Amino acid sequence: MADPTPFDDQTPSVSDRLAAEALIIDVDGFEGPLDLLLMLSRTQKVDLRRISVLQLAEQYLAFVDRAKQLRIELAADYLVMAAWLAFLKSRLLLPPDPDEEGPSGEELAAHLAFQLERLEAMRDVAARLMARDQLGRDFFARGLTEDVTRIRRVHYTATLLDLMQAYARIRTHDEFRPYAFDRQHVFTMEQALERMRGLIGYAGGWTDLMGYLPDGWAHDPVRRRSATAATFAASLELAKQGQIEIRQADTFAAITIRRKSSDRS
Amino acid sequence: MGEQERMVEAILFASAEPVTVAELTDRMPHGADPAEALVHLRKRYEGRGVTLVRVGDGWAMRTAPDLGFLMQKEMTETRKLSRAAIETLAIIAYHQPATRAEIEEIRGVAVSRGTVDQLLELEWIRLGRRRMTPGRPVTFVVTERFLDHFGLESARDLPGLKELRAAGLLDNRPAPGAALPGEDEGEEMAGQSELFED
Amino acid sequence: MGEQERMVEAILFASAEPVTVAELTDRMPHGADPAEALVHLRKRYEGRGVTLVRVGDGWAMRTAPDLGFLMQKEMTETRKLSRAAIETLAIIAYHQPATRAEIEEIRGVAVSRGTVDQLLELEWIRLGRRRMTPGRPVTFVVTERFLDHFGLESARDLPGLKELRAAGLLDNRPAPGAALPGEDEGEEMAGQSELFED
Repeated sequence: MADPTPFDDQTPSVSDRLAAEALIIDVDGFEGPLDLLLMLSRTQKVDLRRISVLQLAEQYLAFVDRAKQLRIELAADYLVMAAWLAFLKSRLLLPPDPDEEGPSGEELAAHLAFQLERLEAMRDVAARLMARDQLGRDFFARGLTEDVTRIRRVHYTATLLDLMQAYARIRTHDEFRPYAFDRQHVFTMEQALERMRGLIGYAGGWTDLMGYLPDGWAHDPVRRRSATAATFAASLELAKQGQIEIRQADTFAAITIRRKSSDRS
Repeated sequence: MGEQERMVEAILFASAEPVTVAELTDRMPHGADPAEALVHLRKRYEGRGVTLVRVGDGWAMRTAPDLGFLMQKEMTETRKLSRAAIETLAIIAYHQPATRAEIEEIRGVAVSRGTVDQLLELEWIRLGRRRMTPGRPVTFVVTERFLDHFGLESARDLPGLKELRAAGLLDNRPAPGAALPGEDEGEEMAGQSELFED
Repeated sequence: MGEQERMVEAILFASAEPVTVAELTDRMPHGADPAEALVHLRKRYEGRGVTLVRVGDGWAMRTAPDLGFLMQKEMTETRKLSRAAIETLAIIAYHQPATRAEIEEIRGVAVSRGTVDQLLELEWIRLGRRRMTPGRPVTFVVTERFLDHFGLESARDLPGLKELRAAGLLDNRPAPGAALPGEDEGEEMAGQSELFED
């Protein structure tokens, strides 16, 4: 910052230079390139709608140049904006190329002016909003609030139908359902377990599993199948619980079980 | 309304605690006379939804005592009776007087204390006479309130098994090949209890 | 003073938060018409130390703003909002529902997570519906608490809203060339943020 090297073609006055440096030192204070552009635009002292975007682009590019000279690192988005403004500048200066697609320089410039105007408008209303009377600062809510006590009352209901369905459910000893399938020839594993638990104590050595089928279930094939499956499943369950041992000498041979001796359990 | 009265009103409104006259004098502009303003304010709030009251050394605004009911919010929640409760209730209704052991036997599971308590609280059941059996267990019977709630004249009006079936509520598996048409009801019932109660 | 007016007065007086007409109806005896009582009450409190204000769907009692100087004691220290937070808040209020991309486009700089979090924490903004554009971005809207804090009846009463709208400054004007006709909004936004973010 020692040499008063001119950065533009004309030598700046001392005050200009101080202003420029102040600007640069302030760079952290800017909320991005658009904010910086808005600040620069103020020096034009015109309505943002009539602003010279070309002039603004030059100001911005000069700012970036100065920052480089002063070896101030600018965040990448400031550089992206500089590149874009350089592009815009060329579009604004060169006569439009009829073959080129995309928006014209004027359209881009108009949009930038719109963005600046909108940002300024938002700044302005934000300030007006904050200047309003605020709760807890200018006006106040009730200091001593009275809470509403909530009294909760639970009202239980049941209809006669509920009652009758419940009773029907119990009488059928099963979940009441409109549809039920026939379980008359089904011997459940629970039933088998119950039966075996009672009997296993009395059986001394290895006994054929088929001997545990309940009375009246051994002849009818349908009943026999169900009872066999249930009894077998129950024996596995008992074996798993460590109460019995199971043995089968050969494939399709009779399955025999015996109580597991207590000293080993 | 005087400026001072407005000030007192605002301070008392915003303050969490009663405010003394000295404090008011402190907070208000020099030369104010809060005592006088308080007199006016008190009169102004007479008979209103909010009143100006003296609390100890201070003054405070309070909602009118007769409007206290507005500060309560009653919430009624309607809940269905639990399955355990409705089943227990059904058993008592159909078998009354019923002991707890009987209920448990019919349901096949233990009856929790909470379930019985809930029914007692609802006043749908009450204690009946003790059963003259060993241990002299208490029995439960249904109440007037129960009959009222379910629109029954007496517990005898409860539909029987036959009617439950007719209503489709006891839709019990006409087991293929099992129940032959013309089989008499009594036997059928017996068959059922064998099958489903164990 | 009518009984209903007293009730409304008491309820509003007791609450620090705005109370809606629906809530008033709920709490008052059956058949009450709080809307009418509110009209009378509002008139009654005109020019007083405490006033009845409308906040969104609710009604609240608040001290008159010109008496704020008396309330040193009740003043709540509010965290100073950063410039970014204030601007973000204003953009959401004036453009709501606003997506993060829209906020960033207007400010020309990325919105930090902390800024949005701070506003959410203050309960001045909340999430609105998702925008039905690719990526279904969340939107932000201002809350009733925001209205209450800034003494606004509704978001329509924001200062300068009409002028901004008339000047076309609240239009969602796409960057030229960024969006070809038929291209959808999501891509358009992406095009714009490319400009100012990297």
